[in-house]
Amino acid sequence: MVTLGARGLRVGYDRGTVLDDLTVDLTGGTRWVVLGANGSGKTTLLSVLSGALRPTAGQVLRNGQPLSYRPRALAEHRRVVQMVLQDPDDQLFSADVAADISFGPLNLGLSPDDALARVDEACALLTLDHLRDRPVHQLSGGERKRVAIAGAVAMRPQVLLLDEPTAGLDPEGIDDMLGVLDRLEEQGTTVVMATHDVDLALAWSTRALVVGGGTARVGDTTEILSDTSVISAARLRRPWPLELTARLIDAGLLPADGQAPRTMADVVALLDDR
Amino acid sequence: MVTLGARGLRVGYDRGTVLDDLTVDLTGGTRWVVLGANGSGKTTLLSVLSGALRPTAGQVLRNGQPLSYRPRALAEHRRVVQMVLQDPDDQLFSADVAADISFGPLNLGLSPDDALARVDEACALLTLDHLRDRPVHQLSGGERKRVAIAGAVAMRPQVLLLDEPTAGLDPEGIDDMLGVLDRLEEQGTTVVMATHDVDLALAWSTRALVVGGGTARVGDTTEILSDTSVISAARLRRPWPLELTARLIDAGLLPADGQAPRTMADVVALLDDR
Amino acid sequence: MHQPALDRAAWASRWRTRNVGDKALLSLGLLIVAVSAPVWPGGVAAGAMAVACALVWARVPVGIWARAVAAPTVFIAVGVLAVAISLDTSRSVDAVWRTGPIAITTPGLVRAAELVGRGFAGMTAVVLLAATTPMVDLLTGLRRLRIPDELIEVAALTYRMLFLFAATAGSLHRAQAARLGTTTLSGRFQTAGRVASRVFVLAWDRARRLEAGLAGRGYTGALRTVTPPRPHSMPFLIAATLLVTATAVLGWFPW
Amino acid sequence: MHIAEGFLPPVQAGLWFAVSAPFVVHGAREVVRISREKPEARLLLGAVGAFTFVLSAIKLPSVTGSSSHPTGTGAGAVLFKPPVMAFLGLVVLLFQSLLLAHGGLTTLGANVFSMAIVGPWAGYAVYRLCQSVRLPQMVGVFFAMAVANLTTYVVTSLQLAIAHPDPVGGFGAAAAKFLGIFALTQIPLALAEGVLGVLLFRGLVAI
Repeated sequence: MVTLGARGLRVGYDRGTVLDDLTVDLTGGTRWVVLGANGSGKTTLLSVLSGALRPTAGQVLRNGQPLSYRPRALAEHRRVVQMVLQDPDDQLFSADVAADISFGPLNLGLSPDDALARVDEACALLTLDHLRDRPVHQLSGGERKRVAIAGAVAMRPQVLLLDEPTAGLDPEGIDDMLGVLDRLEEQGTTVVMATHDVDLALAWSTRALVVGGGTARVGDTTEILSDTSVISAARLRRPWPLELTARLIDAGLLPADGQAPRTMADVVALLDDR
Repeated sequence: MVTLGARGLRVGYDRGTVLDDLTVDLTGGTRWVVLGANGSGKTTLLSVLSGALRPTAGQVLRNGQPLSYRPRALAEHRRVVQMVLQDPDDQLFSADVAADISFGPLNLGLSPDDALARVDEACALLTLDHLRDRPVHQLSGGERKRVAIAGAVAMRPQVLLLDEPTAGLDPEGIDDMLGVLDRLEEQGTTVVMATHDVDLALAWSTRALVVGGGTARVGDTTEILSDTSVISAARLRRPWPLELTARLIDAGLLPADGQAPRTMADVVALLDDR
Repeated sequence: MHQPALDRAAWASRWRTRNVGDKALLSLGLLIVAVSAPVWPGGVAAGAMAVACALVWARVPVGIWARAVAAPTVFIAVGVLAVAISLDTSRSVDAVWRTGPIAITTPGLVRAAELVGRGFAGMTAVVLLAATTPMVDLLTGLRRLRIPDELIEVAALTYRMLFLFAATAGSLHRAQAARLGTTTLSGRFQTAGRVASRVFVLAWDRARRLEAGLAGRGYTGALRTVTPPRPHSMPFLIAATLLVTATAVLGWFPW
Repeated sequence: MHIAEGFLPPVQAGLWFAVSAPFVVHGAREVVRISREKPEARLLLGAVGAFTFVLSAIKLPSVTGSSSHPTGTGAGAVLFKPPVMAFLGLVVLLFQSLLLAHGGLTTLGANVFSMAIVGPWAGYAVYRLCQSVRLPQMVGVFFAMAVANLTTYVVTSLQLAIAHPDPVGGFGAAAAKFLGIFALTQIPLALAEGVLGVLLFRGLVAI
């Protein structure tokens, strides 16, 4: 398994510093969220981890080794780590779906047949089969997001960095997206998702990285999101299951030593147990 | 007060009909949400109501009168009804914040001095004063959204149609946006917000219009969002306070005849009362 | 694209509220001295004055100023190199240094040195204006010169949209690089070409959507806006005139 | 590469303004005419101007690894005709000099002449020539882009040679020198821009 990390990372100069002396280690889980307010540097961090953006200072670590920016080392990194941008229009540039997805596999040096097999595989995983011959500009926003992810998945990365994959999706679209991420995880891919949906983060991820004010905190998602000092420093809010139980504990309606709930079912169970 | 409505509205693009024989009446409140899944026609409906998009069939009604598409009638309509698009870059044409906001007031025929007064007023309302000397390309997405809304607010519309004003905003940004909407409402503006955030819709609005499958349902927000048949037909989900209380009632933990909660405080109060 | 250093400096400038004409008088006055007076002492004086005005008077942050002049300085150096060398196949002149037909002569070096001074002075004079005046203000200023509104509007829209398209082009390029689209020469060509065509299509689309967005705001054909008045400052005008005149006198005076 | 600020004697700088003026005025009139006929054309022209600026900022792939940029005016000339490009080229050059300090204000006339007038016209002429002898469209696009690029640099070299005649060999030697330095290294880049143009237009046809 591949682990990513960063040591003394700094991006930007003078008044425009986004990340400042950031040291993190993404170990201990395969469902990661990167949380933070707008402008906290979530996207920047993912770009740096993916190798797309070179930090002003500091290093990206892969399996503990600093990433080199020589073309060959970078290409090697990109075989392992893929990033999907928030806006698929920043990423898709071919006329039709299948052509776009095949771009990466062909660049890996695969034969056209093998590349097509990768396209089939990615389309199946992302449930895009019915869309593969459609021009990209005819697709809806959610469909384009899936195509952009398919283009990254077709490279069979071990780590997939997703920037706000659920932004702009409706409830059904979010469920579909989480289903896709479940399937990816079953295949052994580590998924790192930047988001500011704290409810989703609590329900989906096991590990969280919170960025804000130039620094970062890493830990178990439930623990991190229960910590009001982290939450308020990062200008986030507590997910509703945690906020609700905290308020119920304050009101004496729940004992203070219960298990922190992650989903609605957990909340119902907590109240039922009482 | 101005009321908007539609009679037998039908909008078709080449790829299919988005709205089909839609008849609605936006009466009975000043905090409206338009809810629906992606592709259900929320944006199309707002565009039609704003006069920007001419329906294939049917009529837009303002105070019960059908809207005419003659230039003068349309200009009159736009003095009263303004729409803010989801992507602010579709609406901002000047890199200078104040200059861009002054565009609408000048088109109303105001003198430069009066237009500048409107710019000041809109900047104060949207808390944009500190951004006036920054170029639009230096602003964040949330800040651009506020500038786009200021451009509409400077025309002093009686109805403001907002397409996904909270999309892409972090929790603090959403709170700021809701604060802006509160101030607008205090000034007597009817705010209509398209969203697919059902939790937000429940907490903020009093009236809801749900579109999906070509038709629409209008009513009190809590009632509409409690109705599982409407919710599932529109491919939405129930807001968590309603879902949670429903599950607690099923589990026998709450009586079935309680008041439907809209916010977290309501939920805590319900559980406390029991 | 990163916001260019000059654009960043201009919007944050202490001189932002100054009248564009006032600032243009100072910068363009120094520019004229820089390119037309004898390079010593005129050009050097104009350059020194432009640097001092930018850093001391307008207080452009030194770091941003240095970033802004770094790239053009390289261009000046390359251009000067070309002037410094002479082609001399007949080997007839006294050369300081030669290899094959390429020779470096004393007159050539003198001209090159002159050009360094003139080029740097002229560039810093332009930078003085560019680092204190955002493009939108300059374009608004051009309206005064009776340039048709249509032309100003097209230029202003170009300015607004180039940042959008540059950001998209940068993202597209990085995304393709991430999918190993730039590891070979042919890959780099394919990627550059497709990024260009994609940006073109998105540009077209953006123009269409902006048209729809503006229609709702009452657009009927003119992109009229108002900007706060920026009155002339008599003290500034006097100081600028004195500085430019002093530089010119210094520059042309037969020392 | 544009002629930097201060690289032209004042008289020559003024003369290049005079030479460029009629073309730019003609193009500007055309832009005003189009804008008055169709108000929405302003938005489109602004988008095209921004696209041209961005295109000129894209790095041309090169074998040596040195970084160079396309002029981008050949594509514009084929799509929008040279007069419009004369005006949009002026806007792009003005922005380059004031946003990037690339080029200059007193040298604007000379740079407009090479990049916004001669380049687009030469590219457009070659494109029409290819059309008239019924060569495939992409062949025409290739030559239009390559010729627009190359002529721009040839003119720039000649302008510099006039301004800085060689102390030994005069104008002729200076022209040979500047052409040698710029135009010869520019030939591979002109070919590269031609290829880029073909890929650009192929992408447009596909989409």
